[in-house]
Amino acid sequence: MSGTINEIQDEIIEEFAILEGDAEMTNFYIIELGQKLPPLAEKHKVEENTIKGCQSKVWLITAPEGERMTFEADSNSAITKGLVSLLVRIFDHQKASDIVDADLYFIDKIGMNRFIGTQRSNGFAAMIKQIKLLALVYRDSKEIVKTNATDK
Amino acid sequence: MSGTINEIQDEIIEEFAILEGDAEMTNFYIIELGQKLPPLAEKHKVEENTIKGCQSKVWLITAPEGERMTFEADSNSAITKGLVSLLVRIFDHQKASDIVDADLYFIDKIGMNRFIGTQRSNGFAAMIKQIKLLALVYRDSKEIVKTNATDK
Amino acid sequence: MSHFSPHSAVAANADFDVQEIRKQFPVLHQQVNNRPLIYFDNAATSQKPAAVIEALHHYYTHDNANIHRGIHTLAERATAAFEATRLAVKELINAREVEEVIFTTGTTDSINLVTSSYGRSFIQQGDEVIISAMEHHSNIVPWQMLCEEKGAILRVIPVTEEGELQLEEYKKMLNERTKFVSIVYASNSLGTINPVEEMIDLAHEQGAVVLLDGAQATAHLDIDVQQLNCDFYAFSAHKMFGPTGVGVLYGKRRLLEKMPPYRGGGEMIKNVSFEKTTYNDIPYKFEAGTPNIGDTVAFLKAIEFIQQVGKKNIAVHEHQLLTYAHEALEKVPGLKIIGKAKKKVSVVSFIIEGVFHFDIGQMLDARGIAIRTGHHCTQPLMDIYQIEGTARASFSVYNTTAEIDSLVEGLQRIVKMMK
Amino acid sequence: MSHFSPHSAVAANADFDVQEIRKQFPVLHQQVNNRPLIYFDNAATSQKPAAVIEALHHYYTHDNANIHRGIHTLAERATAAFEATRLAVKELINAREVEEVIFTTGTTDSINLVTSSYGRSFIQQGDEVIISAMEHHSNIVPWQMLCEEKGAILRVIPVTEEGELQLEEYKKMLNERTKFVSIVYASNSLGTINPVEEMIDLAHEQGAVVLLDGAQATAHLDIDVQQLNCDFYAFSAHKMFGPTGVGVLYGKRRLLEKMPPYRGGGEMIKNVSFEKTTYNDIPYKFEAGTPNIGDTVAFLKAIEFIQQVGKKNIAVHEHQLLTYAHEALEKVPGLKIIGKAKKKVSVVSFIIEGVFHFDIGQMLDARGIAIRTGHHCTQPLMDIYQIEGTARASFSVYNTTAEIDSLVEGLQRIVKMMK
Ligand SMILES: Cc1ncc(COP(=O)(O)O)c(C=O)c1O
Ligand SMILES: Cc1ncc(COP(=O)(O)O)c(C=O)c1O
Repeated sequence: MSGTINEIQDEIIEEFAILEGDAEMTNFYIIELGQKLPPLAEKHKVEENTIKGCQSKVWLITAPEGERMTFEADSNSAITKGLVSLLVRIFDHQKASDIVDADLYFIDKIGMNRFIGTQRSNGFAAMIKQIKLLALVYRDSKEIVKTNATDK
Repeated sequence: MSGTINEIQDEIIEEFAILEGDAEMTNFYIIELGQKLPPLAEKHKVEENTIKGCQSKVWLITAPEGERMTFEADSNSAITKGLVSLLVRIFDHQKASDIVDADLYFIDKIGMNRFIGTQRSNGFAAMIKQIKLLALVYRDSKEIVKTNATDK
Repeated sequence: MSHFSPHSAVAANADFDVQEIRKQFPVLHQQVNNRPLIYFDNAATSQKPAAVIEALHHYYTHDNANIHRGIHTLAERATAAFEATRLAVKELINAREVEEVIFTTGTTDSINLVTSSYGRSFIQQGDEVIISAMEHHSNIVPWQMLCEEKGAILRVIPVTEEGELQLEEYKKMLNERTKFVSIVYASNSLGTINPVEEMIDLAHEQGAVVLLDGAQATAHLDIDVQQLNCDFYAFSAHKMFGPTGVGVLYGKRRLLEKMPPYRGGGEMIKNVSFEKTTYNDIPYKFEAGTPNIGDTVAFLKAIEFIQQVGKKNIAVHEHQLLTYAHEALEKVPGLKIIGKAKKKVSVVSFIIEGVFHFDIGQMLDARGIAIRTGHHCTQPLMDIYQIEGTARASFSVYNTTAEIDSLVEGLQRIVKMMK
Repeated sequence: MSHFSPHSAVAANADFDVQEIRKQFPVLHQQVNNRPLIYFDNAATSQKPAAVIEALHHYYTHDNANIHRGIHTLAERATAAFEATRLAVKELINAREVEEVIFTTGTTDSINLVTSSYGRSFIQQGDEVIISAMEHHSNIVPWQMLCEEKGAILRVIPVTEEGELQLEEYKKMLNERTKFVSIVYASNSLGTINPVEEMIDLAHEQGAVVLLDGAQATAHLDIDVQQLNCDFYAFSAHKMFGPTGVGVLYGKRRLLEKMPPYRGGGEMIKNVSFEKTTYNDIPYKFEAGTPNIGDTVAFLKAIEFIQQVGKKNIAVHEHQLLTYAHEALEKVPGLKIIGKAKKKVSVVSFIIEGVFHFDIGQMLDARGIAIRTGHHCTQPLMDIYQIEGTARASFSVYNTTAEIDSLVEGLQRIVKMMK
């Protein structure tokens, strides 16, 4: 883990700024990011780990880590893999409650929609929604545990 | 009867030339011509005397006159009546065979279609077709009579 | 309320300048038969502001591409522009959700969508459908075709001599077999604005579904489909300053979702296989094939034009024209106005004793004045009045009282000529 | 014959100057992502020559009016212009009579007209309909809907690995229960030009009626519906340099006359009364409501454009592009062309090993190159090849071999990047 959600977002914004809005370089950079993401084991590439609403196939798995959560992901599209890698980078090892509350301003800042188009943007939004949903469920389950603990 | 079909056509062309292509004056002139046409007796205004394909109602009746034919007509539209009056003027008391062969060049010469529009032009064409059809039937029946006469 | 009192009229009209509006309509600035064109055929189709024409031009010179499935820049732009119009329509008619706005090719197509999809699925033998005697053929024939296919019964609300619906008869017609009521909001022949809110409530009490034919209403009245509470609302872009070839069907999500598709093809599917085809979500389920992208994109500018001028200004100006025309026309000897409902959009139908309607149209055209003559696709209504047709002048926001004076002058000449 | 030998190719090409053609297409002269736009998405929709765009502009600034029933000058002009396009279409496809040309909103609408009107009236339970495995969804789903409603059986001609129809299988399928054969003339995914003349004759021997989906054929091949002897022929203006929102259904008079109407409404009736409505003659019987007047008028200029350039010149130029592209693309490592029929229109579908098709599209767009990726509305075909989709470059008369070089260069970068 290399910082808070916003620290990582700021890092990403800086990195993308170097690309100076060049569409091709940005695409290639996103692909490179994806190539660095460790591939998911084949057994995880199943229907239940799929994120609905994407053009390509995206698989996402999560695991608990105390209050925090870990994420792994993969895709059959190099660009989508790069996109989901950004989310893994931001959310991996973060607190569930922080994930729920996160404001992902980096998307607008780097002008993501311009590079990836509406269909992919919708897919990207679906990924974020899925991660936040997982975090919400996890946070609430934790809170129930906490509440129960106090009760005793 | 005041001349051959073509003589009358030429007269009409001259008359319309005076109107100098003014749409309103031309319409009014056509209406005036119609007003001069004697109205048809009510008993003739029946389905079987109707010309199909006109916006308004047009009734046309014909009677034999030796080799020649007479025509009377009326309409519930003042303009249509004016139009059909032109045809009556041209064809009344003409020989059936001349009617069949007539080339109505006056229509293009006076630019009729421009004044009366496509729908009325189609109606006007329907009137001409009807008159020619009547003349054809009459001519052929005459010819049959003639042929029969020769036969005897 | 769609009706404006004279008082609010004056107030709203202060910032309205018809000459400024006219400048936006290039077509108006031409001579027809050596006189300035006077266009009074707005109920047939309205003219288009320069912004709409320019939008078409811009679309085809910059953004043209097929939409929705494209990844490239032009496809992105075209898709965004197309969907922006959907959003604008949603706002114009105050639909609850953008998915409730379906693009069709016109009012006729919208109504046929409903009779084909909703009608063929949910209307059975012995069911009753109510329309009125003042409907446009587009809101008669599809129902006749449906009722004939299904063995359902078509009932027709009669009209009064003034051209209003006989509401008492409507109430008597409604019963538990009434499955559908399809009514024109504003009549294209008479101008009558029908009391649709009340009629919708009455229909809903019987569990019937209601469609409003908004072809003549949408450019002139404030439309709020949620307040009206109609189940379907149909209209055409070309009658409200937009291009030909685009229409809208608004429908409540609940109904649209349970309806089968209309046409089959691209766009309207989720998955196609020879074993099993699944259909897309609304609105796409009803939008098979490449839509009319260019015109839909340009339609946005028509909606913006209406919003810029302001629905209220439009209504006030048109109401003034209507009142002025009614008074002026009645002075023409032998002229009789057909349709004198208390609430009207700016449409005046009339006949002149002894003058065939078509002749009126042709002689006015000779003076550069464009009106429409005939049955206006409402033959059954003409039958009721026992006439073959009328001459109809219909006014839009760019018309003036001076133009109405010219109309009256033209008519007076005709009457004089005909004597 | 629609196929050109290399010899005639050279001869016909002498007076053809692609740069002159390009000047007529304003949309091409723009930068996308800082590079000159290369538009290779012509099978989705073609770009429009300036003459078409100007015709739209002229129509809305001079002639706009509703057609057919109008008496005034604008209505006259609009009607004449609209009907002039019908005549031009008749000549383009060599229909016997102008009344056999019906305006629709596109190929999808044309096919739905046939399934709804002809299909629902003349296809019964147990009857068989033959389509092929390379059909566009627009020529699959309407037939699925019809067959489901009627209890008819849909049979599918399989394709070979090269992307050709298995004619032997087709022959085996044909029998006395075959009532309809509906086949794509040129495939939008594979480019394959099917041997439709032979197929039509075979179908007719069994008394079956044949529709050709000409969406991809009409801009590229010489079309003679009398020689083809097809019973119906469907196509879209927007794929042949015309505006969106206009399509054509050609049908033989004998069939059109016995078919019931499609949609109900204005224009398609002769007489409406609540007792008895009678329908208009063809083609109007099938053209309910205000048509897409503006775009239909402008479509004439698209047909004139094709005639001016010459069908032969178009075919030769596109064939050169196709041959060039096939050779050049095969040099890209890992690239596999899907669809290698002997006769093709200028469409090249391909996949690259290990690269998701959508990524190819997006990365080419970053270089200003517009291609389409996905299933191209032919999912069943993709299933056969066991792929999710392809990248597709489709060429038009204004494309150049230099543009194909740029495509290949872009693909080579992608492949390198992906390793
Ligand atoms: C072969 C084929 N058929 C039908 C269609 C549908 O045409 P439209 O979307 O214009 O209705 C297309 C368009 O993609 C096509 O390529
Ligand atoms: C009241 C009414 N309904 C329906 C229609 C049909 O509209 P469209 O021809 O645009 O489909 C019209 C147009 O004349 C109309 O005035």
